[in-house]
Amino acid sequence: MRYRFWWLALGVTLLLPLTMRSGTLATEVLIYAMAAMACNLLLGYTGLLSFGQGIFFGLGSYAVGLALTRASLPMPLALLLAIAIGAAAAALVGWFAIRQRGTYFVMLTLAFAQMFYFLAYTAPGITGGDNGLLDIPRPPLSVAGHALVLASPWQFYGFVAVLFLAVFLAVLRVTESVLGRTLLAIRDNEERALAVGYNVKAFKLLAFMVSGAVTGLAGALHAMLTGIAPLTNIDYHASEMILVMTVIGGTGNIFASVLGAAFYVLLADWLSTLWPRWLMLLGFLLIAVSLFMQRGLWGLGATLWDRLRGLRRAPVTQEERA
Amino acid sequence: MNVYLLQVINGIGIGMLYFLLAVGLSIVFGLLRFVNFAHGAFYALGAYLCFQALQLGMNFWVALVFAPIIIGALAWLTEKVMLRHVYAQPHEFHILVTVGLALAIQELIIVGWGPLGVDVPPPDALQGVVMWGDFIYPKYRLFVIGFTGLLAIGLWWLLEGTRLGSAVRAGSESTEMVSLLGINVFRLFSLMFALGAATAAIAGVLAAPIRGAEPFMGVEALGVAFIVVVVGGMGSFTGALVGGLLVGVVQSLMSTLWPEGARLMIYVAMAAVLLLRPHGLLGRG
Amino acid sequence: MMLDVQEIHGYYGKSHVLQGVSLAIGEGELVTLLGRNGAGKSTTLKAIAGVVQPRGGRIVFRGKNVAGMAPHRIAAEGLCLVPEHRGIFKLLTVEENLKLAARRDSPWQLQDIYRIFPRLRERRGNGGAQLSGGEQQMLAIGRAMMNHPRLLMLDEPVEGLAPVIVEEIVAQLKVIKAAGVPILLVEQNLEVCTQLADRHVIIEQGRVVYTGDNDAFRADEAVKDRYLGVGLAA
Amino acid sequence: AGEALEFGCPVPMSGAFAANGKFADLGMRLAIDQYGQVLGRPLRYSVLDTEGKPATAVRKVQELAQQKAARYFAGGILSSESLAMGKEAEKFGGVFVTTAGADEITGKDCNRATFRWSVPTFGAIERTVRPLIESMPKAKRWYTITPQYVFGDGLLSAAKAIFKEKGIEHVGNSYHALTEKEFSGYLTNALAAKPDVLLILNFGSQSADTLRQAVSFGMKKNTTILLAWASGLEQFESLGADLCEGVYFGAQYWHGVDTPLNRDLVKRTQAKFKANPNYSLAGSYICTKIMVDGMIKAGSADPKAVVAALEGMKYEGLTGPEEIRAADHQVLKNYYLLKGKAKSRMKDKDDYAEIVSVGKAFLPVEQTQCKMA
Amino acid sequence: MNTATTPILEATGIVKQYGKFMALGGVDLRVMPGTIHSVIGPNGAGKTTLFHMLTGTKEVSAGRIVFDGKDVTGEADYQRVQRGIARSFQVTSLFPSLPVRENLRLAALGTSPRKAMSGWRLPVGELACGEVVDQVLERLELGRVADSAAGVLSHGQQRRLEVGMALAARPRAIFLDEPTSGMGVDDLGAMKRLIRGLAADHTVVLIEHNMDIVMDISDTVTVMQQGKVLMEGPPAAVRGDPRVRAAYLGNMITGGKG
Ligand SMILES: Nc1ncnc2c1ncn2[C@@H]1O[C@H](COP(=O)(O)OP(=O)(O)OP(=O)(O)O)[C@@H](O)[C@H]1O
Ligand SMILES: Nc1ncnc2c1ncn2[C@@H]1O[C@H](COP(=O)(O)OP(=O)(O)OP(=O)(O)O)[C@@H](O)[C@H]1O
Ligand SMILES: CC(C)C[C@H](N)C(=O)O
Ligand SMILES: [Mg+2]
Ligand SMILES: [Mg+2]
Repeated sequence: MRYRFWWLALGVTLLLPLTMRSGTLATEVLIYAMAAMACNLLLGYTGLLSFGQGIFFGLGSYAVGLALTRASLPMPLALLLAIAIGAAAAALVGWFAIRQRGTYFVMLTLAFAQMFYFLAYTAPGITGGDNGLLDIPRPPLSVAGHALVLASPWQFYGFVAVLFLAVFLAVLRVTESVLGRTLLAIRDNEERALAVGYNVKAFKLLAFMVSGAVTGLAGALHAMLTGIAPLTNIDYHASEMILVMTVIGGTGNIFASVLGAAFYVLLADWLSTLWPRWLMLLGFLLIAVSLFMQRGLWGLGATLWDRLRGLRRAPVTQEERA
Repeated sequence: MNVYLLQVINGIGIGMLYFLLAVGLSIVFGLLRFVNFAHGAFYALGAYLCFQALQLGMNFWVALVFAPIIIGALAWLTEKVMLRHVYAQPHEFHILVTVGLALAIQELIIVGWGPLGVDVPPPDALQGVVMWGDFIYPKYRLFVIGFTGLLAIGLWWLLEGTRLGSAVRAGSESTEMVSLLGINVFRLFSLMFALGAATAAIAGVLAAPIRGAEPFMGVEALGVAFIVVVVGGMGSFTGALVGGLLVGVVQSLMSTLWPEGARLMIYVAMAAVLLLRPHGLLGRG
Repeated sequence: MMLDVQEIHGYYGKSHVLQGVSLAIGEGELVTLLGRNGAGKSTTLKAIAGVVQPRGGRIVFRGKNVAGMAPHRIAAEGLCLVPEHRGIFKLLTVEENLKLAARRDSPWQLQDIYRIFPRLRERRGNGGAQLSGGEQQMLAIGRAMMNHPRLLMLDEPVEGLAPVIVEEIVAQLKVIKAAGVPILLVEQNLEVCTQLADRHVIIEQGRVVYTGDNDAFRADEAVKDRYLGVGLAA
Repeated sequence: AGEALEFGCPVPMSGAFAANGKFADLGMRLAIDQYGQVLGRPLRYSVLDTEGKPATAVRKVQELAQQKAARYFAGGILSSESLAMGKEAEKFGGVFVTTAGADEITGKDCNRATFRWSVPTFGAIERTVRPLIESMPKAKRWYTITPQYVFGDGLLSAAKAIFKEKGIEHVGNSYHALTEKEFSGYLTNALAAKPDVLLILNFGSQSADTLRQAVSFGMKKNTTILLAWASGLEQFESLGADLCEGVYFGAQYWHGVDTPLNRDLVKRTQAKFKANPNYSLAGSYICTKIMVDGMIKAGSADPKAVVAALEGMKYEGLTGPEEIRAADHQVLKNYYLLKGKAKSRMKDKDDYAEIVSVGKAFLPVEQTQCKMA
Repeated sequence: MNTATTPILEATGIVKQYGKFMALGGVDLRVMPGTIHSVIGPNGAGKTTLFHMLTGTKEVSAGRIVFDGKDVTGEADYQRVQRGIARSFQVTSLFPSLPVRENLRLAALGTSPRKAMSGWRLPVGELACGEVVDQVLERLELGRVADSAAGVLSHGQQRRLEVGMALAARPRAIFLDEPTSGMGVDDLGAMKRLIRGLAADHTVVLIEHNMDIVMDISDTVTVMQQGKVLMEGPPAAVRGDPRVRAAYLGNMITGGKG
């Protein structure tokens, strides 16, 4: 399997600290990279365009928040809980949404995103409503007796980086596995997949749950990063943002999503210092990407790389996808 | 008069507006199979054009006529220079490009008219309220119900009754085959996209005297439109109508029965519909 | 010459599928385009219809070079293609499918089509998705006829049709031909071809390797064996 | 002069509250320019676009604290942001002064680092509902429209208490979602209840929509309308004089207030921006000023010292004499009841309203649930 | 030819209603193991629909389907694959963006889909289904294009792969819906031999319009018309039957012979 992508990911985790002054920002890049990867698993490998990734992200945040504040579980358990919640929510949403395809599926996930946002908003007892959950701690991690302090931004970055690399490896493996290949087939032609014996719904649901789990973890880490689980982690814009990152990166392979997330987070952070109306620039950028960069950053990179090597390239092939 | 009856009538009023909001969206992605996230932005733009018209001393009716034309033309243009080039692409690019468009328009509105909302008074002829017994209802809202009703009839005929309608449906399946029949499919698409935007614009103009104009009204409107379309069934004209009225009436009734739950109820209704009829009440499979 | 195709090339991505195809069709002539699977028959038709952009060469139709024109403009010129996979609109009813192609000046109007294919009248209300393979084929041909073809290109029109229907269609093609509409026919079924055609063109690997009139072709077993491998057939 | 003293202005510059952010920026600039330097150190500030997202707000505050060693922050329009940033400020030992609305800020979520200038929900109701009741003893039937979240509930419960005490009949309440834009249903309900007074408890563009739609339902005729938590001048501008005429508004600040500091602020704002200060601008200005004055009083830029200095500080504020209550870091200041003027009676383009009543009202510390570490 | 007496597939009273239109009006079909059983009939007779019923692609409106002694009426298509039912489609249906080899691997592994649920195991070794895939590849002479995407093959090549997809499942009964449609005359012979060859280790149910093939290789021919079975019998009998001629065969101009 293509470990070279993993090396690239490792490269990123090492590059960020060297090039960036803010550990918080760097951490956010990795966190959204995970979310984007999960989104890509659906979009690029299963052909499911989910506009509901924010649901799992937000629930992950709430889950870890509650676990650490109310239940004060040990941190690893809290993260596991977030993962489980993410998967469970994905199973629920998926169970409804997967009956539909194409645009219908998009609309359904979108509708669910709004629904969950509203539920979170109307349950202040659990989610803190509009104020969100506050005072989410970042307890030290006890490994083999001695405690690993995660208080400072860069300490926490280290922790997230390790998780990120693990998740990356796992997702990469999934995409290479028989499961991943079968998902690709389903993406290509559902009727045929059914006719040769695959229970398409079950496979889609599985993919959805994996995606939900990873996104839940990302949400949880984000809550620990900022110390809060706000309503904005579960709203429509959260879903939109994750999807946009994924598409910008390109659906060819999962490393593309890392690029997409890094690009989006850093660009937004930079633009917002330039001009209060920076969202307009972002808007134009999105238009430009969809018009001129239809294979995303990864595709662009690949093309440039080949130009350098002086060979031209045919449309997406299997080779690049896996 | 019984308050529930009042709420039903009021619900119809809201519902017709929701219908108008949703129908354009439904046309655009039911027939062109194109998810237009900029729909809300056209709606907001409509409201602002209405405001602008009044600023320039024109009256509401002028706005009602010209806003849709101007925005339709604008949409026509965007379709030609942008959207056209992503039709062949998968859904995510439709979303990306229209989300980008929506953002750009929203911010342009802020640059043009400021981040604060603005007020738009209803036309003098429709100021004030009508009273039957203790049924009090703004004249303007009555007008909206009637006007939207007429509009609905016109649209229905255009989409289901004409060759244009079937041509567009065909185009949504295979542009290649349609052009093999000698029909310029891209013109059709521009036309339909412009039409969708125009309906949004009309909705915007009509909504302005009720809700004023405000840069972020588009996002909220889009949310409502999505629910309506999902409930009613995508690409189904009657679906948009039924969905709109349903959502409107439910919302209105709930604000008497159980205000806290008004919104929740809408989502519950949506979930129920999706459970029983996955393609929406009138969506075709 | 009604249609005069000169040295056109066609590509799918990098693969060079048409390598200089030339053929011509005269007034009221019926020419068949033969060749093995993958020879480039469909691609040739697609290139003429403008669905695949032809590179190099010229496509002169009724004195006008249509190479590089948009498909709908070419179709409007009266150059009608019925593609391999019929292209029936599933979201439209049978009748809507037909009406979509209707041209006032076409000699074939709705009722004519229903007369030719009574089954279509029975199914007029069915969605295109709800037709059997054969019914779809009939609809596709009927639709093309309503589109007022000045030259008709058919890609394997009787593929998957029951013999009786095939006979019907063959008969219809004769009628169309009799009406003076030239036809370019891609067909695997030699029986049908030899019944209808004035001339035959065989392509292989995207090149024209044989042209001959019907009688010559009938007689020439060698050619059939060599290019169409009929010898193999039991 | 020593190295510059960094201030942060974390406010939504983009997103639904962009308007507030824009003016908050101006407010801080005004204050910073006015002082120029303190304790021999030049003052600098950077605007941080929170996008109205608490998470983003926290992240950017954190970054500014790390990179420019900024310790002083004034901003936070939305309660959610402000609560989060207050907590963050406490973590790295900074100072955060805000104008946001939620009671928790100086209530159960209060902390050493956070100060709040704006009057909480209790005072906002006390200083609007009570005077109105007293001014119209015949108006016995009140109807309320309330956004369903902590902020709204705070206002509502305060109002109910007064109703009880004054023997007012609360003929109904409609809760609505924070995203609601369509209020006709609630208004139909209100109409059916035949209230004398309609009390609107939501804020921002929602209160604008509620008011606009209430007027379109002809409620101005035989109902008095009170909008308890108005955002001030910017709201009047977006509503226009005609809608506002005869309607009562509660406000944290009004540029017409006749106090030395406010006269000064109006002059400065006019000079610099050719406009009158609105709530966001004034709020941001005073929040910054408080911090600077705190440093001067403490004679040090060490946050701990400054916090100590601020606790209990009395000063001449925009609303007259103001005092920072040590126990919960709540500024004790006036709240205003305004009444919309007819266009004909407006002296200048911003003279939308007249001040009907002024006063302070705050919960005793024991009842704020604020326990400081 | 196999002389078992218990049918491997027995369908009784199959009815399929599309809205008010009845595509199948109570069809009975008994397929003997190891035979080639052809279903012919004019366009729209209901052949493909019958296939949809038998392979579970669509649900029956009424009737009962017993395969290999088990009632499979209620089972979905993907479940029936596990029982040894595989099909090809009249309208080519492949995984266009995947290589031919991968298409076949997926078809082969479809018989034990649980294995494909592993997000950890790679498609190598057992899961690559190497030998099956290679067999099919060379049986259909697709070895040359094994590594190009299915979508770029010519129509004829795709038709062959279509059959291959069914073969790769190593089914007990294989359902072919007009496997030769659109095939070049040169391929016809090959395909014919292929199908005949299948009978050795599969039961073949075949929809075909090419009489040359049908009459040559079928053990039994069922003639359908308007959703009903018109007659059934050995080729000779069918050829001879006047009703069939009238309804269907016509004067056999289209034998497909050169
Ligand atoms: N969409 C496509 N992309 C890439 N290559 C293609 C495409 N369609 C066809 N080809 C290739 O072009 C060549 C010619 O294909 P074409 O369909 O014209 O053959 P044909 O003569 O019509 O064959 P058949 O008789 O099977 O229809 C074949 O080798 C095929 O693999
Ligand atoms: N989804 C559907 N909805 C409604 N009617 C349908 C549907 N599918 C097929 N039919 C009708 O059922 C009848 C049988 O169709 P079927 O495809 O089984 O015919 P067939 O025997 O396979 O014909 P062909 O040989 O042309 O493929 C046809 O008249 C067709 O119109
Ligand atoms: C008017 C606003 C100050 C109210 C406060 N921002 C809130 O979000 O609750
Ligand atoms: Mg072909
Ligand atoms: Mg069939």
